[in-house]
Amino acid sequence: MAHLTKDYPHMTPLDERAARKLERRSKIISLEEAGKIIASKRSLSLAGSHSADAAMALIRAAIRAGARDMTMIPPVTASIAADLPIAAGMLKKLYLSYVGFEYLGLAPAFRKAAAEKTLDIVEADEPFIILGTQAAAGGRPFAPVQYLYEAVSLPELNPELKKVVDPFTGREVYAIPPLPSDVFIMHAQAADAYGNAQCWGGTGQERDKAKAADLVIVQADEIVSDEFISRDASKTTIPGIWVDYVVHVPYGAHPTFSSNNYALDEDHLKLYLDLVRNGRADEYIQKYVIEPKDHLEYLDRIGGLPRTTQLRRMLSGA
Amino acid sequence: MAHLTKDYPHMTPLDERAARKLERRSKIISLEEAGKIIASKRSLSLAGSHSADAAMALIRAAIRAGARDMTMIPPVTASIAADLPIAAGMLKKLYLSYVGFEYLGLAPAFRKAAAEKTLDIVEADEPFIILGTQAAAGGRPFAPVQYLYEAVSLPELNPELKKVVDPFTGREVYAIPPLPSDVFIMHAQAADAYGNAQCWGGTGQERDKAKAADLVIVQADEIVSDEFISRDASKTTIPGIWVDYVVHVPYGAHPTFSSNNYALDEDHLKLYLDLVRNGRADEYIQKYVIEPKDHLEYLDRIGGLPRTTQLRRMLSGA
Amino acid sequence: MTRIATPGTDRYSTAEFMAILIARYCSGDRELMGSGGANQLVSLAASRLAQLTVAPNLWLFSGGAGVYNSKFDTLPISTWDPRAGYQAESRILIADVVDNGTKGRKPGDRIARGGSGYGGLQIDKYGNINMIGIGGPYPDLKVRGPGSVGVVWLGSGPNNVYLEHHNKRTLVDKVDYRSAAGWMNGGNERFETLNGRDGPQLVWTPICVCDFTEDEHRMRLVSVHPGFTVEDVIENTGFELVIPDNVMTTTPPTDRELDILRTRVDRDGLLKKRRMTVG
Amino acid sequence: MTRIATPGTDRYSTAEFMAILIARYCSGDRELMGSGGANQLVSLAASRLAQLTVAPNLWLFSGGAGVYNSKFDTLPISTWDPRAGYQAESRILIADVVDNGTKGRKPGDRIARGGSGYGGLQIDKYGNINMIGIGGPYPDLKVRGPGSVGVVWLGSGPNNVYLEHHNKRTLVDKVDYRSAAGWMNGGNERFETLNGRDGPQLVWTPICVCDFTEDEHRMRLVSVHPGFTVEDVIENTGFELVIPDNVMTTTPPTDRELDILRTRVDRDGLLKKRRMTVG
Repeated sequence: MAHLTKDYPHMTPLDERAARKLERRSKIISLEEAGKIIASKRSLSLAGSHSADAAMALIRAAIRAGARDMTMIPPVTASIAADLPIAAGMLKKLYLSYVGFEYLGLAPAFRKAAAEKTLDIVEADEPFIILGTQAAAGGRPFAPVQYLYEAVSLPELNPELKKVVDPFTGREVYAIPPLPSDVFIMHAQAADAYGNAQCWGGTGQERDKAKAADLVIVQADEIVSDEFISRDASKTTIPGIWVDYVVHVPYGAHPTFSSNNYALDEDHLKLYLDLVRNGRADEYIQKYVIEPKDHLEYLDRIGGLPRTTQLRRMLSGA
Repeated sequence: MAHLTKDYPHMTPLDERAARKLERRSKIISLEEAGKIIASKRSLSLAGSHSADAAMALIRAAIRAGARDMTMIPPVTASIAADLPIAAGMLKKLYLSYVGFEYLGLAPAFRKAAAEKTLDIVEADEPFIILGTQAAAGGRPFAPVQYLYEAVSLPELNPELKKVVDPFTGREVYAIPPLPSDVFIMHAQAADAYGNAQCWGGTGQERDKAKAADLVIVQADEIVSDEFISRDASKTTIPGIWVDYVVHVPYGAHPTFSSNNYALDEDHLKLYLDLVRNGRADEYIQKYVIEPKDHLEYLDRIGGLPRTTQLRRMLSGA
Repeated sequence: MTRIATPGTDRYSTAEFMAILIARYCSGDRELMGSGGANQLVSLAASRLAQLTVAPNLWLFSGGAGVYNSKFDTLPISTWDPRAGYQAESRILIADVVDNGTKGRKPGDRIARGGSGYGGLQIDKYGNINMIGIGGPYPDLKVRGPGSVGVVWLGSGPNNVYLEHHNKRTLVDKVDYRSAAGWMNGGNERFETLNGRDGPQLVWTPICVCDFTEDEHRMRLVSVHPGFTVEDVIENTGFELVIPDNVMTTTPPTDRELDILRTRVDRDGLLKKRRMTVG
Repeated sequence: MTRIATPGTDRYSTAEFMAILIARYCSGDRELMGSGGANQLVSLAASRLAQLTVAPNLWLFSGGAGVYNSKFDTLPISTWDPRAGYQAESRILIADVVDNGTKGRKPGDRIARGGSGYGGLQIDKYGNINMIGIGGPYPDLKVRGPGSVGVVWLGSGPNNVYLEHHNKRTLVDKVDYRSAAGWMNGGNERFETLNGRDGPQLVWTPICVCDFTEDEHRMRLVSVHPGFTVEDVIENTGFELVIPDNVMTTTPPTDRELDILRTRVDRDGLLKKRRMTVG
């Protein structure tokens, strides 16, 4: 205390350190590495909307890496991004808002898991997921809501929904718990090597989910330069500083839409549904998740360049 | 009940009504009308950041229209956008985060009002304003925070900050009250006649402030077509449906910056500060607020086209 | 027995008809929000049709994509289809949607009523909606529903309910679970519980249009679509509908309505192929 | 007596020197955030200088404009100057800033420490900051401060404090009000109150650099800038600074440091004109 013993970097001129190679560190890792990281965690959160912008390549990689017993905080609506992990036994617990395939019907693996009680379902909904995520994003203790759950069944069915007295009015209101996650995985249309990621569509839940997570992994259809990113800062959905790893997977959202990039592969979704509904989920998982040795082989199995080109055209209306 | 007596529009074909002129309603009103609307309200909120993007034309119009005894929810940092209304006796109560002129010194009207106790100052700060606005934006009862106000003086000084018990941990945390406003006024670089407004800079508090307000008035440097707006939906800061009125005032943020449009008029700010510091606030208000019969005359008094052109050039670096 | 709900003519499909009915409803000149939640293709088409014909000031919202006033002339497959954002005027965050939902709408609010369509596994005579499941006690469900998503927003203010299937399994006396509050148990319970917010106004189904009685807020038949009878409605409804003495026959689509719908809103004819059922 | 703090040479200004000192501090290879609150021109310049020389992975944040990694080569007048956003990589909402602030940073977090500069009307021997006012009892203030803005974020994790004026009115034994928590009343109080979050690390002033002792967390002199003496520091500090026996003379800027600062960060020479005082 009466004698300084620490290092004080302000005492050393920049010159003496500037000799080191001045290179910005890339955050790009392989899809398989990312899968292993996800599989090593206990909870994950997702963005996207229903059958659009799901981080499917990362989900498949996590299943391949043996992900088990995870808790999922899904987007407000999810189809295959929630159903496939359930089919593959990757999830132990799910915060439910909507899992289904809309006009293609209910979600088969989800329904089976619910019936067989192999999945712990927290009966939640849109405000629960979004406000719980927002609370976690800010490290805040809970998210109070009023004139909402008083009129519905959720409080009876969801033990994570509590009551709290509003100190300003003395009224009892409901409190949604914070929903942090170990890892948030996201699909972007473009990202640079430093994590700056552009979602060209999206629902705007990406930032809160990123802030609420300990680790963020972005999969991108395309890797762009930081000069490209700097052309319009307002197009960057997630600042690179919030991102830990970037994975390059063209058509990585397949079989879901990639906003303004390529269309949903409805035929593939139907194939998935048909197999899972007929008790052949393992067959699907073997062929499309386990066996492909890398993402390119996956793309090959779903129809290769002719199919991906077709999906791109479908969205552009050509 | 056993006899239908209401009108049921679904029974009348669209054809029979389509004869009416199919024209979208413009939300554009005059600056003076807007001033009267603001002056008829009790509370107003502002966006912008310090000396950038302040809705100065609307503030001057409100003062001209005799606005008195209002409560202001300011941006997190404000200079003349808070100090001028105080100088003009427009405010009764202010939620304080920061009112000052940074490198140009403290805010003279604010300091005088504080010393003379003519202003009710709620001792707040950045999280109080932003989270209180967020709570109001969602009609939520309060915003809980932890590990923040426990360590500072705000709880002793701000009676609007309360304690609440976190139902998940049993810990006492603080609760920020919702901060709704009667009217939110905002400066935009561009808006269409239907309220869709683009802020080319901004701090991102605009949407929450709009949602937290009963009425939203946008002043815009430029009125653009809805076709222009539709070119990139992600550039629209506030959707037109949230906006009640639009006012066209080129250089309406003067003497503050208008993001990516024109620079701060530092000479004018210094003139303001000099007059107010020397007890001549009324002189400033007469010359720049009360006397100009419209916005063009205001622009004339601050130096007309030569000055505005210069301010535009300063920002473009030319 | 479940069968495809056909309007008894090949001039138009039931989905086309419903889109036109909802568009007619949107004819007021107030600034209303025609919103579409997930997969609400019919109400999305209706909003666009109304905007193009009688309601230029209507704000069309595509919930899945989060955009206002997109200007498509062919329907996207759902509101989360990126194509639902075509030439939109603005894009908001899902947190904004949640804010608008939790804030709710009071009488006199700028945005007076939603034209949103809500559907569900079950709907009851007071307009409550269940997306959670059928059977119990929870969690031992006979049918596990997909989850409540954002149907809770039916509680945020006046809205409408739109059903693609009209049968006794869907229209039940009392929902097994309540994902969204309609008029709750009728009377004033909703006003008392939800800060005075107005409740559901109309229910559109493939065979009829209903509203709710003024005091008890029980579902009441208003008009029956051409091709169906009051008896068809009663027979396929799992609770006692209020039947007024002057039930109307729903005015069928005009040629002009169909023409605008097909040439300016649904050029690919998605609504022609849409499957709706009765029974 | 208040006088301009000059470094005793016309080779560089005090503000230039401070920017270089802070840049040297940012030399680690970890992913740190160099953030600038309102008007933190010196720390903004420092972040950019560090990025260009030794810390390519540093994320530079301009608080007022809400942008990361802008690539200016002339300084904006403040972080809220739209020019602070020049060729930035991303823009965030102020709600994001608040989220990051309320969430705080724990040891081991990705974003390990901020290089943010905080200043105030008063700062005390434990690094607490007052922006509220001087005098009392509240609200009878002798000097009404501008308000606490976001200085409360000093409580969110390890940070630094940067002062443009070094005198006994600013550096006081105990702040009249606490806008931001430094080490509170010393010892472990901060860790216990703020969930274990680390406290302020360094204090930069126009005449010296200080840190805090390991256990008691009292402000301690580390180095005195050329042109000033330990006595100058003691004389102009309103509390008893811990004075170690090996106080250093701050290493002055090198020609190369000044050259890069002037040609690639501050081409208009704003830091040359900046007024800093002592006494």
